[in-house]
Amino acid sequence: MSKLSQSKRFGRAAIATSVAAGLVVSGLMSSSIGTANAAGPKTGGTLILLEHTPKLDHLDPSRIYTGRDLAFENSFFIRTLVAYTPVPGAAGAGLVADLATNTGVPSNEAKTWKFTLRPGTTFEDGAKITCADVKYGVSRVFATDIITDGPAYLQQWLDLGKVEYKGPYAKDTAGQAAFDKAVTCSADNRTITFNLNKSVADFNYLGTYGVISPIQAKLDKGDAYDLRPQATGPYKIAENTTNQLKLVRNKKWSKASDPIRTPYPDEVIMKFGLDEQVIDQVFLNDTMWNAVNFGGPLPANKDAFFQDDKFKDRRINTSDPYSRYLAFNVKKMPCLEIRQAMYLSRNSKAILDYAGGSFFGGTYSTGSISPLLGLDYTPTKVVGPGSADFVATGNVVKAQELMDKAKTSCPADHKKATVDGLVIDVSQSSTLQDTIPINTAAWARVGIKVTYNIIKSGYYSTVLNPAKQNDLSNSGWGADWANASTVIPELFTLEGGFNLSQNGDDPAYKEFKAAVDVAMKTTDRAKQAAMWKALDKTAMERMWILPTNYGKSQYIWGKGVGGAFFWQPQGTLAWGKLYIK
Amino acid sequence: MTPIVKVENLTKHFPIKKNALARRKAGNVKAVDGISFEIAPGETLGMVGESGCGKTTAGRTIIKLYEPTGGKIYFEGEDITEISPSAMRSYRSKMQIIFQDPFASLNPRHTIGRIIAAPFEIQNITPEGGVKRAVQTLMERVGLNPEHYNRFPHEFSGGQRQRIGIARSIALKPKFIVADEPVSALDVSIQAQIINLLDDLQTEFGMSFLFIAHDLSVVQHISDRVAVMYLGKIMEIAPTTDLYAAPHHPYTKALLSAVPVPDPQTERTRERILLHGDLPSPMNPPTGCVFNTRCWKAQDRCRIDEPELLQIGASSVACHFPE
Amino acid sequence: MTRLLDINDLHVTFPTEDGNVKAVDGLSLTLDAGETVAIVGESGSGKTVTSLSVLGLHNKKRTRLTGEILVHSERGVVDVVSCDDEELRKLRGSAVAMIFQDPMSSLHPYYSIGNQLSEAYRVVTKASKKDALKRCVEMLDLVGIPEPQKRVKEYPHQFSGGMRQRVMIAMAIINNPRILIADEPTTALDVTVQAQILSLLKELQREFNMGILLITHDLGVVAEVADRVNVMYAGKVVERGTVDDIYYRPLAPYTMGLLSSIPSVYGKGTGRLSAIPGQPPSLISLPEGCSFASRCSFASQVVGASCATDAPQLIEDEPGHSARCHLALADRRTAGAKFAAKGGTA
Amino acid sequence: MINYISRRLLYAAVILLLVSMAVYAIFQFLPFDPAALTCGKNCRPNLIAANRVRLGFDKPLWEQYWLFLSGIFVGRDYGVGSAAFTCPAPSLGYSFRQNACVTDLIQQALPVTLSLAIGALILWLIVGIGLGILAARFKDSPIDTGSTIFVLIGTSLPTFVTGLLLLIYLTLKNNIIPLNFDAYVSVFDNPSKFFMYFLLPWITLAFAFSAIYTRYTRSAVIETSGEDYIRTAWAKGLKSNVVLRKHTLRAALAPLTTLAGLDFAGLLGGAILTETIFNLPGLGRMSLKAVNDFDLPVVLATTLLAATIVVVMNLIVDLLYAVLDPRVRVG
Amino acid sequence: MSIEAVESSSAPEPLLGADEELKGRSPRELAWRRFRRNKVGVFAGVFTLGTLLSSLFAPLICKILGLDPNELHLDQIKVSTGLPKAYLGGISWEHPLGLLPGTGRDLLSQLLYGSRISFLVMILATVATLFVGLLTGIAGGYLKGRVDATLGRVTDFLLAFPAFFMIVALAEPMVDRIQRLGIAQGNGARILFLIIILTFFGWTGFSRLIRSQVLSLSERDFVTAATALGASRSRIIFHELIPNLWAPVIVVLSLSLPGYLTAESVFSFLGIGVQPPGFTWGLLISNSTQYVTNMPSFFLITTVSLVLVVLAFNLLGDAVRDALDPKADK
Repeated sequence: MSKLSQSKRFGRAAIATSVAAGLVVSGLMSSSIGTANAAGPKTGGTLILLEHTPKLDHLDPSRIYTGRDLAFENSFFIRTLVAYTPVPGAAGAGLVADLATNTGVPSNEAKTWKFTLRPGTTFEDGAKITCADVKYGVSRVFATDIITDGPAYLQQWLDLGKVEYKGPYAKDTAGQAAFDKAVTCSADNRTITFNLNKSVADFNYLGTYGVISPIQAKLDKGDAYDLRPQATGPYKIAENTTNQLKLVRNKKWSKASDPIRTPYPDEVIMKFGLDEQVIDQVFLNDTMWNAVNFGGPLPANKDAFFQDDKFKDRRINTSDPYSRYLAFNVKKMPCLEIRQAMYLSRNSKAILDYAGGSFFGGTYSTGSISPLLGLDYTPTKVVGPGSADFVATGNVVKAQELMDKAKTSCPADHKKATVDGLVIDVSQSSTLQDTIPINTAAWARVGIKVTYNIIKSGYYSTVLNPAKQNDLSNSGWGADWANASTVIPELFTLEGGFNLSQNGDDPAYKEFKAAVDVAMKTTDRAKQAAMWKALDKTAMERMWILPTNYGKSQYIWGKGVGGAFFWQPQGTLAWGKLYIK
Repeated sequence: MTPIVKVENLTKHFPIKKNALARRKAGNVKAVDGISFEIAPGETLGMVGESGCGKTTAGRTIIKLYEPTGGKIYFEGEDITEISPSAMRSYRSKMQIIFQDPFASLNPRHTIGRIIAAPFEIQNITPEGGVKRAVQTLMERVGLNPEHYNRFPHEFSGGQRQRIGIARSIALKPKFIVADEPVSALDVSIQAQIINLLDDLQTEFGMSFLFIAHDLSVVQHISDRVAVMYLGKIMEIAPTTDLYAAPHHPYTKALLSAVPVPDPQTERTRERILLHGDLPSPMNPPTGCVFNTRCWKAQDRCRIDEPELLQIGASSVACHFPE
Repeated sequence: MTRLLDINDLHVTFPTEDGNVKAVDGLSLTLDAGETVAIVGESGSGKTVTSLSVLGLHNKKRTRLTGEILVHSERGVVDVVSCDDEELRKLRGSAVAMIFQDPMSSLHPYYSIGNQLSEAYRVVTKASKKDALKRCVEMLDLVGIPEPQKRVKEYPHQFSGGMRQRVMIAMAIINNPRILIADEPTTALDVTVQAQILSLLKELQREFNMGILLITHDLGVVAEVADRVNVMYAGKVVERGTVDDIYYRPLAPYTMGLLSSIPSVYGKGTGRLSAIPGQPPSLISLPEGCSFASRCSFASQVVGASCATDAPQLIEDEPGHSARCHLALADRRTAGAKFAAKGGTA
Repeated sequence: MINYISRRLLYAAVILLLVSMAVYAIFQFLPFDPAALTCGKNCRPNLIAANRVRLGFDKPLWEQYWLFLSGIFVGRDYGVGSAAFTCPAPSLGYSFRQNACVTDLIQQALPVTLSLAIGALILWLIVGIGLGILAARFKDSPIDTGSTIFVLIGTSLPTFVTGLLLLIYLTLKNNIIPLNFDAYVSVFDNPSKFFMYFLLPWITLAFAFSAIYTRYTRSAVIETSGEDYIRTAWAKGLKSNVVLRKHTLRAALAPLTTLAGLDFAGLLGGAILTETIFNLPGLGRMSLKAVNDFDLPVVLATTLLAATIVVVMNLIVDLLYAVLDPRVRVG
Repeated sequence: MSIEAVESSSAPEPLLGADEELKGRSPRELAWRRFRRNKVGVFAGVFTLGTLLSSLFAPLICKILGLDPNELHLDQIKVSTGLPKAYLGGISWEHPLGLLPGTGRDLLSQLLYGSRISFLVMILATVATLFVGLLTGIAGGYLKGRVDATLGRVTDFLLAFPAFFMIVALAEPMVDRIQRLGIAQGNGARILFLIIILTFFGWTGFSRLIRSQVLSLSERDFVTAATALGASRSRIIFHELIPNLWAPVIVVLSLSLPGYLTAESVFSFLGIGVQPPGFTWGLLISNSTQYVTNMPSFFLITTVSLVLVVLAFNLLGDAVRDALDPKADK
């Protein structure tokens, strides 16, 4: 299977802070991994993570979907059935058994998956983890009115027949019966079986998500469980207040039962809501030795960190698994020429430069699939370097031609783009003050007018609501695991959980959807990869999204922190491996 | 002859509100509590009393700057008690007021010309020869330099400002003027000038005055008759000479005896009547005769019965035991 | 007689944006024990500034003082103009006390009467609080406040104007000062109350043999209580003499004018008052000659000097009776008789 | 006096009731659907409808208001089935964004804001009044000029600039005040930690206020010094510091009670800027975050709390003033 | 409660006696003369005027200097950090105050143009505050009775609201409302919101001030004199009262102008108010706070600009107040 496998989600923080909307590839996938393991890991001390957003999205394992949060929580206090190996480099993408004793056993053409629980695993209150707990955890995901925001694969894949299951909170006997059939526990309560409605060859990768994790029914408080979930890992939550999350050792956790985690620090504290400038100054002035920057440094400070030898062993600058783009709302902007003109007239270089150029910012996009997805990736030659009309600072001539064409072919849309102005949804970020003028100026060259709708909070829940989404929305996506099946269908089919393009009415959609269905059923991975590549190309030709860049991430940590490396499948540092020198 | 002004049992009470929310009336200040008198054309009625006795309120109520609480006001025989403020407007040219404080009574933002011209403007009257000429004539008449037409009040001294106020009041040749302590804020030497001016104007225009003052000597000088007020009521009203020569009411007597006289020998020899205590609160006046708490002649009757204003010779006195 | 106060050639000026205001221009006076000396004048004549400077209460930053103010205290003679703040402070309250025009605003609204009175007592005597309070009650009783035990705990706003002035007097005399400066003590009061206060002052003076420096504009009050009188006009004393001198034999035209301006309850309310024409001069640009010249009806009769250019000196025309005028003494005597208060007619 | 207090209490209660109604109405009429915000990114109309019922937004406005109001006294139940739970009285609602009873959230935040406000109040009163007195006492001297400059800068520099500069230069760059990212500790648990935690925020917040108070004190002292009763005090032969302390200051500073009380009340509602800059988990930051999250129940509750504090402080200030100024006492 | 209107008060001593020599000067001229003597005030006035003019004529000035606030100078920006390549934030002859980081736009022209919206908010909010405050203050103070009581209660009610917080809370939804009603769009709607909400919470204080002033004015004898002459209510309001309300109006101006200017920057800092690509001082300052250490020139220039203007307003206000009220010792 794939060598480079990816993970995750629209990292809200990653996108909001360091990049605004970025660009295409240069091909170089350098992961300058800073590892300064001179003395070797030590136990004890307090690890402090500094973060500028006010809170993690969720703590409830069923609701976690942001890559960063997932990595953090999985590293410390939420164990899942399977997990990624926390080691540097490509090896980190390998699945290992965590709460389970294996990485899942498929049968029935991968329509049935079995996991057996590892003995000796407990919750923080000492209760043994049983299959019933895992099953209960899975059932919660169906209470979509309360348990929001998690991945929706289980709802799509579990074989519930025609019944709509409403989760454990509602009195829903029919649904519960159907669910009990789809997910079963062995007599000894150690083995859990998932019955799927179709073949999913990589279902076990979903096991890295908290949606398949044990939760004690008697301790479940619905949405309030989010405040203080029961720990299954080496740490438990001691304090969760508005400005810090404090983890302390979970005495009930035993090293013997956990093949992955190495809990070095005695305490882990995450500080929320800090000013980014302040965070950077903490590291520049070595004010806190035991701290790590949970996000990245401000663009203006990047040189200070990366040009100075003082930080030689305390920094990482690496490609991250996200593909950034602006999603067109095709319903609102059905005119392909204008969509293409918008792509071509952008000043990609300026935006990438703003994000720090190829060194800090990343590379121009060549499609919707990130190069880190290895097997499924190839430049589409439709957009980005390698395509005919690509000019880094914007192909104004070609764009103007398209605009002129649009004037006759779709006059209403042309008027909308040039007279009324298109509205772009973006989430609030300090970089907007600069990226907006750059983009506005670039599009103005071909007479396209844009205004920005800045959304302060709940960005994705707003733009994912078709009624609220505007003409374009800024976004980013990384594969949930190393298969473009978590990219192309998610982004471009109507069933997909992250379709911002509203492309159902596009003339090419029907054919596209049919091809996706075929690809999903294709079990030959190489064949499937070829199909994803082709579909990626179609999506670019139809310009359902306006691709910007494949990004990079930077991390900085204090003098006293050791063991930092980039955890490729999670797209962040391997938090659980950090120790205090 | 019809009196210019006649008031019958005039009352003015001010409600006291203690609290904005409840708007409850906590009580009444009985500033003027049933006074009656009349003023003949060309006559000056002096009105004296200590502060808080209600003389200013009386003056203002008579020309309806305050709405009376009770009683009747007749102006030239017509009942103006119930007349609305707008209907009152036509009467305004016939009755005027002169104020005590020459600094507060002139709008500091207006020129003298504008101040004195206001009566013409407001009453929509165009005097012969135009407003400006009329104003300058008036200024000359009250002893101001007509060239100062464009100056502002702050450029004048107290006495001059009082002249400006007087010019404004007489602009429409009113028949009746309430002069509310017109000289008490002025220095002695200036005070005499203003008294003389008022004297002259009365002679010239023949208007009636209600001359309010606390200074008994000034009142004596200018009035034909004098009313003495105490706690909202008239204690005694009499022709000036009678009142000063032979006061009937103990309060009048005490008041007169308290006035210091600029004559050392008199001061050394005369007997003083010293009143004890202070003026009672007008919110809660004593029952019976309001003066009984300070009166040396007070008997039980005085604390129960309120004395009527009764004629004794040319005087009217409200006392059970007049002298 | 015991000399209590000597003021010699006192000049008070304060600089303003428009020029120097000469508020007091060469004032000299004396005060002996048991007597009342009045300074009488109209507004702006400099009388209040004089009273304040005796206690050093004038605004020191804004005011320039020259001359001598010699206070004869038990500890010796102190010149208020030149002594230091500490010496001045020790004079206040104990040797020289003062009562002010407006009893409404002269008491601290936030402290009880007892508190304020005993403070005045204790600052000089260092008595205990209890003793001081006892003394306060005595003093309140002395100045004629009924129920002093109860009222000593009350606050100024609970007192009427007359009562407050009594409190002020009690506060002033609580340390038996030798000099009492009364600055318009009755101006803000009603006549009946004014009479009470004046008689109280006279009574207390007799009892404690104080020297009272009375500042007033009211010639009636002066006639009632003063022994000697200084008439001030535009910062200068224009006439000085005993009270009878001033009222019955005035020698300065201004004094005559003043006397004749006043209507009197005992005089005949006949015809016009003889007013002084015009306005007092500006203290910033005083005329070169006699300040009163422009208003003086005798200026034209002066021989041998020009009222407009030569400033007259204060000359003792009769023993103890001085005036500032160029007009021949005989002429002034004749005029004075005409303008004199209608003496003895009452 | 009791009569006066009870009438004032009644008035305060009426105002609060009106304010709560107004706030409730304002936020209900806003153009967004609170239920739509509760279901994350997988929102579908049936989910929204379900959440509307779950959170009680389906009921008529007056009923919602009544539930809210009664919740304050008897607590309130939320949710259905096994996910049901109760926010005990006094319940100010339930935050579906933070999954917690609003009362609990406020309980966490209030001590922080209280500590911030009280500390800053003390600091700015000391600095403001002290400097104001000095400036008045030594009028037109270099001290006065210096205080004038302080006043001008203090009143023109926005708080967020002051705060950021202090944080970066005093703490991060020069380590004059040690960096403190620790969580809030109560003054009773660890005074020195508490002190260090709040030192910078106090300074920041007090900076602007002390400038205002310096200005006020200076002019009040100068004005009062010209009062007749101060002249009386001098005439008694009191020492100058007694005149200043006992007579001038008492009268000059009494009205300051009102000013300080209301400023303090305003801060208790949340020193939004200071709390944001220093990342203090107080009411201000909580409410700002709630606003950004459209976390309506929290917004509602904090607004009401802030209003309550203003009204109550008004009451306290009036009563306090009556104690300070005997003239007001009669009421 | 005064029973008898001013019966005792003795006249202030006219220290200077007769002023026959003084020429006919209006109170305004006198105030102007006093104002001119205050050097700091005059300087602040000139500075304020200069700032307002340069804001008004920003397009002209920028044209003369050859500056364009929207022109990007990406070539002058260092790719890795986004800071201007040149020393001191790119201060040069072409760009006297340097360039903005990130985009390389000219800071001077940004400041000039940005001041227009900031000043617009400030001035319009102040004017609106004045208008509402005057209206309600005069109504309450002159008409008294029920009108006054009602206004008083409304004021009490409004004062109980935590204004700052309400503004923050209402920003998004209200702007949304304004846009949906089609009154204004985008930044226009935001500006409108700021003006409305600042006025809404700002008028009460002014209204109280005016009310108390009108209350005391209407007790003054010159108003009574006008009544006694038969003047109508409107004449009394417009001829007698309003001309005497200058002092409180100036007080409000001197407080609310700088207050609203700072408010605009604070709300920008909190992400309320005008949004990019529009620019205001508030946005510039909140942007510059990210560059305190990297590009102090940017931070200093924007912050100092704000502080200077606020300072100038304050000083000017003080000076005008002193000039209008010579008795008030500063």
